[in-house]
Amino acid sequence: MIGLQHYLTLSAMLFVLSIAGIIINRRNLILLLMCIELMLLAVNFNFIAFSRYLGDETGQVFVFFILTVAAAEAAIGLAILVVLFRTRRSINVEELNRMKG
Amino acid sequence: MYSYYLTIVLAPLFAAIVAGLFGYKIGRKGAHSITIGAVGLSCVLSFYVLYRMYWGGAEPENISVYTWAVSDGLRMEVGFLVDRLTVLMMAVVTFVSFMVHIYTIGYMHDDPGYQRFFSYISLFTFSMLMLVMSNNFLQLFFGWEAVGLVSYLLIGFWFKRETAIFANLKAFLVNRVGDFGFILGIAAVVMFTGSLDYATVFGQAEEVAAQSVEVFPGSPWNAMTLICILLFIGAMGKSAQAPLHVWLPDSMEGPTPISALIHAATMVTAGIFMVARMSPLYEFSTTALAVVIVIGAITAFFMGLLGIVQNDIKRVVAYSTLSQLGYMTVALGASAYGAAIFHLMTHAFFKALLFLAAGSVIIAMHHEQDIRKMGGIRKYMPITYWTSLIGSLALIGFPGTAGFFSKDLLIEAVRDSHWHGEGAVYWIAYLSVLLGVFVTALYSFRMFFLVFHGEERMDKETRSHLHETPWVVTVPLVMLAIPSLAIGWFTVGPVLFGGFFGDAIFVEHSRDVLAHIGEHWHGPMGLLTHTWQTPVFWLAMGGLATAVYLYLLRPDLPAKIKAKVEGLYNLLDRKYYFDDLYIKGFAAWGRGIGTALWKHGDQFLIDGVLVNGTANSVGKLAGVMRQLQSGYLYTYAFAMIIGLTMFLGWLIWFR
Amino acid sequence: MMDLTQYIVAAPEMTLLGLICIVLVADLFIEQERRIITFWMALASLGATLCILLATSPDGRTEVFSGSYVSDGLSQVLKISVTGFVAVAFMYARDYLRANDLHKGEFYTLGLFGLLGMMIMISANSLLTMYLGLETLALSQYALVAFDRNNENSAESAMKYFVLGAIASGALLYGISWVYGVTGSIQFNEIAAALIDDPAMNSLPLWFGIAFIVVGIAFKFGAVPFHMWLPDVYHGARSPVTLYVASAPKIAAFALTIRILVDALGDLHDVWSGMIMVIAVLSLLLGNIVAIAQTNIKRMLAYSTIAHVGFILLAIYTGTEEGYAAGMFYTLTYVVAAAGAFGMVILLSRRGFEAESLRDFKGLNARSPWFALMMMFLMMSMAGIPPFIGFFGKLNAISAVLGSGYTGLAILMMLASVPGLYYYLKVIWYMYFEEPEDLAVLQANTDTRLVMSLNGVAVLALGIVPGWLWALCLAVLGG
Amino acid sequence: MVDNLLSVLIWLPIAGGVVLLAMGDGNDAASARANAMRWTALAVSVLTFVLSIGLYTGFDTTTAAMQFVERAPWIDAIDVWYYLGVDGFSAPLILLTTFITPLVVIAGWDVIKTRPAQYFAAFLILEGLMNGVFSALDGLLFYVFWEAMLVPMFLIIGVWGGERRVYATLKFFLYTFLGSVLMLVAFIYLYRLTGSFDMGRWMEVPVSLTAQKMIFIAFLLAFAIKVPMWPVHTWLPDAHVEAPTGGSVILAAILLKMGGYGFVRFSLPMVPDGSRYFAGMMIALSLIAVVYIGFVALMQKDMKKLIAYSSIAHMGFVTLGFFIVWHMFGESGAVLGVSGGMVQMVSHGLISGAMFLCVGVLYDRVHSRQISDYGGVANTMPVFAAFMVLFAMANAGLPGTSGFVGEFMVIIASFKANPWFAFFAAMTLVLGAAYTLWMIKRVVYGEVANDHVATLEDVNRREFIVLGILAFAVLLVGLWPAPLIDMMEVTIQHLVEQAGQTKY
Repeated sequence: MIGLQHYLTLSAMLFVLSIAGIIINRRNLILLLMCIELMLLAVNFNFIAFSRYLGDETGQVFVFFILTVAAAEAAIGLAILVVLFRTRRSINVEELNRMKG
Repeated sequence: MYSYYLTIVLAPLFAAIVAGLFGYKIGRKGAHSITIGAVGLSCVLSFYVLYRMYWGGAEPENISVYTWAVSDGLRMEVGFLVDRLTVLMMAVVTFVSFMVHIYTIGYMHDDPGYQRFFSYISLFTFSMLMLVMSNNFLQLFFGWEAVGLVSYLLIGFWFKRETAIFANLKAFLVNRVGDFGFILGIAAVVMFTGSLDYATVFGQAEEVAAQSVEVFPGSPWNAMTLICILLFIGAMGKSAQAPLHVWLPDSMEGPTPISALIHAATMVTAGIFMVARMSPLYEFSTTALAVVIVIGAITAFFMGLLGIVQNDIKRVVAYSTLSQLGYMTVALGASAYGAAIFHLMTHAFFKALLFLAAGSVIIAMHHEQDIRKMGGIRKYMPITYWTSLIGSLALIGFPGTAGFFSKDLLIEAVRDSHWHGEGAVYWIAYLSVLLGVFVTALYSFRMFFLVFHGEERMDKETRSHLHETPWVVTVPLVMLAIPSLAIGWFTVGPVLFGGFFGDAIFVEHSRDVLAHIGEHWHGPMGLLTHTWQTPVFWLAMGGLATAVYLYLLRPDLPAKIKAKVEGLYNLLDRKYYFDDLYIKGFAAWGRGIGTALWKHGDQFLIDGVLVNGTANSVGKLAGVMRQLQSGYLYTYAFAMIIGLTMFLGWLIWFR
Repeated sequence: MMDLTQYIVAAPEMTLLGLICIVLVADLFIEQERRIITFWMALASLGATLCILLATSPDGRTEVFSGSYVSDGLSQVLKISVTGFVAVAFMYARDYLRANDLHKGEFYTLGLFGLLGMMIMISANSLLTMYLGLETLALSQYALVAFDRNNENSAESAMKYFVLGAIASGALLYGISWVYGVTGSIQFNEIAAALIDDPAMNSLPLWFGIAFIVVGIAFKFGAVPFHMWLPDVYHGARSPVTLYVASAPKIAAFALTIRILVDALGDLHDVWSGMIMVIAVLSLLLGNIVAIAQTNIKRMLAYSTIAHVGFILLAIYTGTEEGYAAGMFYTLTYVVAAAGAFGMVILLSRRGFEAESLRDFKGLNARSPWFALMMMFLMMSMAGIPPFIGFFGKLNAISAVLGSGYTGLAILMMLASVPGLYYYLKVIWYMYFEEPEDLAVLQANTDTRLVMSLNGVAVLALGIVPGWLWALCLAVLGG
Repeated sequence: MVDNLLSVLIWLPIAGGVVLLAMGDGNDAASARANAMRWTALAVSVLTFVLSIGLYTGFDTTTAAMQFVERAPWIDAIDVWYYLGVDGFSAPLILLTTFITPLVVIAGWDVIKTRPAQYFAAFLILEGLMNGVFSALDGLLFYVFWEAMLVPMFLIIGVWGGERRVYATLKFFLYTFLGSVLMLVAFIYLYRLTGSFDMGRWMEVPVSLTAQKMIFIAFLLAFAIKVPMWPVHTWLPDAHVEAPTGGSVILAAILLKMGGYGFVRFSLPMVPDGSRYFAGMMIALSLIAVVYIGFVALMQKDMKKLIAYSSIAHMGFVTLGFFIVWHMFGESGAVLGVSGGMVQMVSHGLISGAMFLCVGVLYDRVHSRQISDYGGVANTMPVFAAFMVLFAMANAGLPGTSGFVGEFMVIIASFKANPWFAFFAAMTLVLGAAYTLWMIKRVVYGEVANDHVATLEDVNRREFIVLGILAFAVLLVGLWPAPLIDMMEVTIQHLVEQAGQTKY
């Protein structure tokens, strides 16, 4: 029987995975954006699991909002990526250190 | 009488201010007129007060002028105590000062700082009068330091001379060492009596003497001993007692009138005066008196020895002054305060005379002071010669002169001061003053003969200009020669044995040596006729004879003796190495400590390591910590995750 | 049940939204050389919002939209402040943008959208509303930071901001999901009530969620170690954007903290306070120390912001009403000074020249004594020297901390402000003690100068009469 | 009589300063506009002084209660009042402030070439703030003035100072700020305890011994740095050396006094038990200041540094006088010590101010503060030399000058406390004379040392007036300190009672 804790564990793994992706990935910015999406999905997973568990639909409503916001976020992220590429001719994470200290 | 006292004190001050601030407006004549007028006025009034007090039978007066401050129940006042001790000092101070003022017209004739000089010496007169007329410790200290200030200014009067400004700094600092003790003594007085007023303090002397204080843990000191010794340290500074004597010979860098007035007749005797004034305290501490007498004895003898090897005419007189001050101090220690003050008075006259005579010679010699370059001046300067002779005879205590009476009786008092026991203290004191008589005669006449007799060793140029000095110089000489010669005759009886001082000086009955001597007193003539029986006379004559032999009959001998006892000579020539100890020792150590504390303590440790060190390490830390901000996204994200992990860890383990 | 009166409570936000749309559309039809009209329209929108805000002043607390939205004294005061600060930011920005060929309508519309997000955050009474407000603000800010499309630094900092912001909001959401899962509610007062009803909920899963939420809050404030974005964003963004980012959103972050940590999780003070304390102390130390090493004034001010956040968080850490009030007071007064300081950076810049190095302040006193004086006021206020307002912020914060018995923290707060003082003094040093390197005349217009002057004088004037503001903060947080 | 006299004394100069700033900066020191500013500054400062005389004439010396009290609510929410008043401690210091400021204005008359308006404005504002420090009776108000005062001083040193001015002024500001931050914590602690910033309440409220110790340490840091006491004194020589003459004068004459004032206004009455606990340490530090600093001063090559170090040594007497109270509690002597400390503060204000002005006179001519660059100044500047010797003597504590009064009283009182205290304290007689007069020897006396000295001109009328007024004041206080001491006596008795009580 698959219970709440399995969902939560899966979502936690997804979450950790996404974070690991952000930290470990040193090449492509696009990957970062994907990791962020993954993180939000982990959250959604959690919400739905809890919603189902609590028998309360608020969580699912929340998920809809998150999805919407995630879309907007992705749009902005990509837009920034484009701007970055326009000025830098690169979307390499390792080259993104003009400002430091 | 109040207005008289005020006038006596304030007239010189007023003159000093006028001459000092408006010297250029009133000119030389104006400056000397006003100061001489003021000091003359003081002098006349002082003698009037003396007359009233002594012949008129006026009672001592204790007057408060104004309240300086009151705090914590401690009244700090400015006021006058005019009793028989005071009036004597006032008369001596104003008289000598008056003479010196007149003399200065001649001595400083060509000096550009003429007005300044008059201002200073008038200021000095004011300060000295404040000192002697004070009725409390505060004002005493004021006068004490004020005379020190004027002395400082006057020693450095020719401030372009490196030696002069060295000497005045030295004089001030050495005096300050004395004052260090003095102010602690005053503090001790206040601690035990709660008052600064003489009358109140003296009134409680007995109770204070019964108390003790633990200066070092476990060793209680008698309170009175502590007070007296501390106060005496002040006197040692001001009256140039060994080992604080080093400033006085150097102070001869000042103009000669100053040497006469300040460094012979008046200021240096302040210590003597002070101890006499504090006799109601000293009488309660035999320990302190023992200290006084030993210090005095050492000074009297050993400083006299130094006079023998000096070649600077003024320095010889200066060492003689040191020695004579030692005599006075010994008298104080023997509880013969009257004898000390009496010697102070006669010494003031003849020592001022000797200095002024020396100054007269110096003027004539165009400011040459080395006695090896003089000789045979007698025929050029008869008045100076004769007055010098009188002064020298008085100094060695030649029978009949003022010095004879004072010194002879002083030594007699020491001899009789058996209460010090027959131990070391007594013999040190007695032998020192006895042998000192020989030494005094020797150095006095060594100088006298080298200057006035023998071959003329000066260069031609100087010789051609040698002549007697003008009347402004010679008149004071004569005026001072008269008391030097004669004052002993008619004052010795009343002052020493006639109860002259009344209540001003207190001597515990069993120690009252003067009273003891007074029982056999048959007038000055009696003393004179018995003088052949005393060792003092023969020692003085011996000294005189030695001087005659060495410097008149066999002038080649001194150099040979010198060669024989070179070690001793060097010891004397280097003044027992006191200057080396102070200058290369204490002063250099002081500077070394200062440098060390400054460079290592302040600059390196406090400022370098602690203050700037902290600041710099914060700066360095900032430089290191900013490296955390690497600029890489993954570092940033990683930091966030570390933070998150930290939270979670905290929750799991610490909640 | 459909009560129309509840819309009145949200009237300012709705008005603002409507006006934004109008500005957005109108801007399309305005030619570039008359872009100033957009500015005035944006300002007018702010004015209108402010009027409605004032007109709908609430008496006490009103919850609407099924309890998702709240209006109370706190929201009223904070909304007025954020509106005001956005207006100030616009006024400072205008001339700069025109001079640098950046004068586009988007700046204002994005700014207004950000304001809308902030207002929603301030009035949020549920985690969902809060999240939406937060994202509205965050997305606007990402775009604003990347606003100068030709600037490498802007793009880079926007990217950093975006990625880190997304992680933070992901963490926040994750935390929210846990809180929701444990308490079964996303409304603040319901969460609080649920926690009281069932103390068993107060357990590790909930704490787990709270930890993630605190990450989100800390990020918004820029507290160590969630501060990394802050120096780079302040540095990389164009100065008006920095000004915008540095001012009003701090107030929104404060609202976020109060709403979630106090309104919802107030009873769990001993759970979250430890975390807040740690990040606050770290912020205090790191901010003050690293700022010393900065040569770029925007970066320096960024680190100084981090240090100030430490103060705000420590005030909140106390968990007392006085502490919250002190935090609010501190936030508001700090934002005044920060706005002024960045305003000064803008004022000194001109076409093709960004006055962002500390060196550019050299000899300002010789160039313009008045503005040097104003800048000195601002710096002194930030350093917490009386009688400037920043001092009273510090005073109240320390007083609150001490009042809760944390003497050691109070001492630490004060000691940390000593190195802090150094870099503020460095600005004054450059302005007053050095000769100018750049002799160009200041180009700002009269009204910008006026705003600057008002801003500078305000930190002094507020410092002379700080009582009313403090009373206000106490009143709105006193419940 | 002016109503609200204290407020006027605070705000009149500040208003004057603001007016000067508003008049703008001609930047040309020779212009008529700059001249108008100078006269304005002088007029304001002199007017302030004239008004402050009312503080003396209207002062009731028979009560320890606060006088000229003004009280108005300021920040209701935290019970902060605009609460002013003076007693025997503050009134003399306010008078000192108002007395020194016009002199500083005159001293900077045509010496300051850059931005004269800002210079004079800074001094006027500083004056107002300093008066505020001395008259504030509300803890927070006090703190506001105390800190605000740093800003103009920071600028004075930084803008018009010497070569290493930035280092010096930053050190000054950071150091003093470091000191006062903990004081603020202590203030707030007391506020939390009493619910009020009223200093009177703070003096009455019982505080536990541990808290008293902590508060004392906090106060100590603030006041010791300000005084400054060894070993937190190193900012002072730097600040003095780099400050312009006027800045040095104000710094030495008044700013340092705030530390001493803080001890008698805060430490002793508010935390008597804490103060008593640390009294031994304080006495030790004071004596170290006298002896250690005396030696350090001896070796200084820079005149201003020398005087700065001598200031530290002299301020050692102040703290010594304050902290021997408990050795004599219940007997006479305690009041004498505190009284001596207070007199020493006023006197040091006059003397060190005068000494710095003297150095300033030389510096304006030769542009060097090194002792070795001088020698034989008396030859070319006789009048100046007379002044300098007078002030040097006062610095060395010669009786008849103000420098003696406080030292004398403190030595006498400390002897009663413990003869060894007096022993070390009295070493200043030797050391003080040594470093001061050695400097005089090298600077004033001797042959003309070089061409600079040979071409020196004697003091002009402006300098003569300033030095003359100070000389008069130094002698007046030295010859008749009774009015000054009477002003403080009752207040000090009250303080000694307060310091002797146990309040935990």
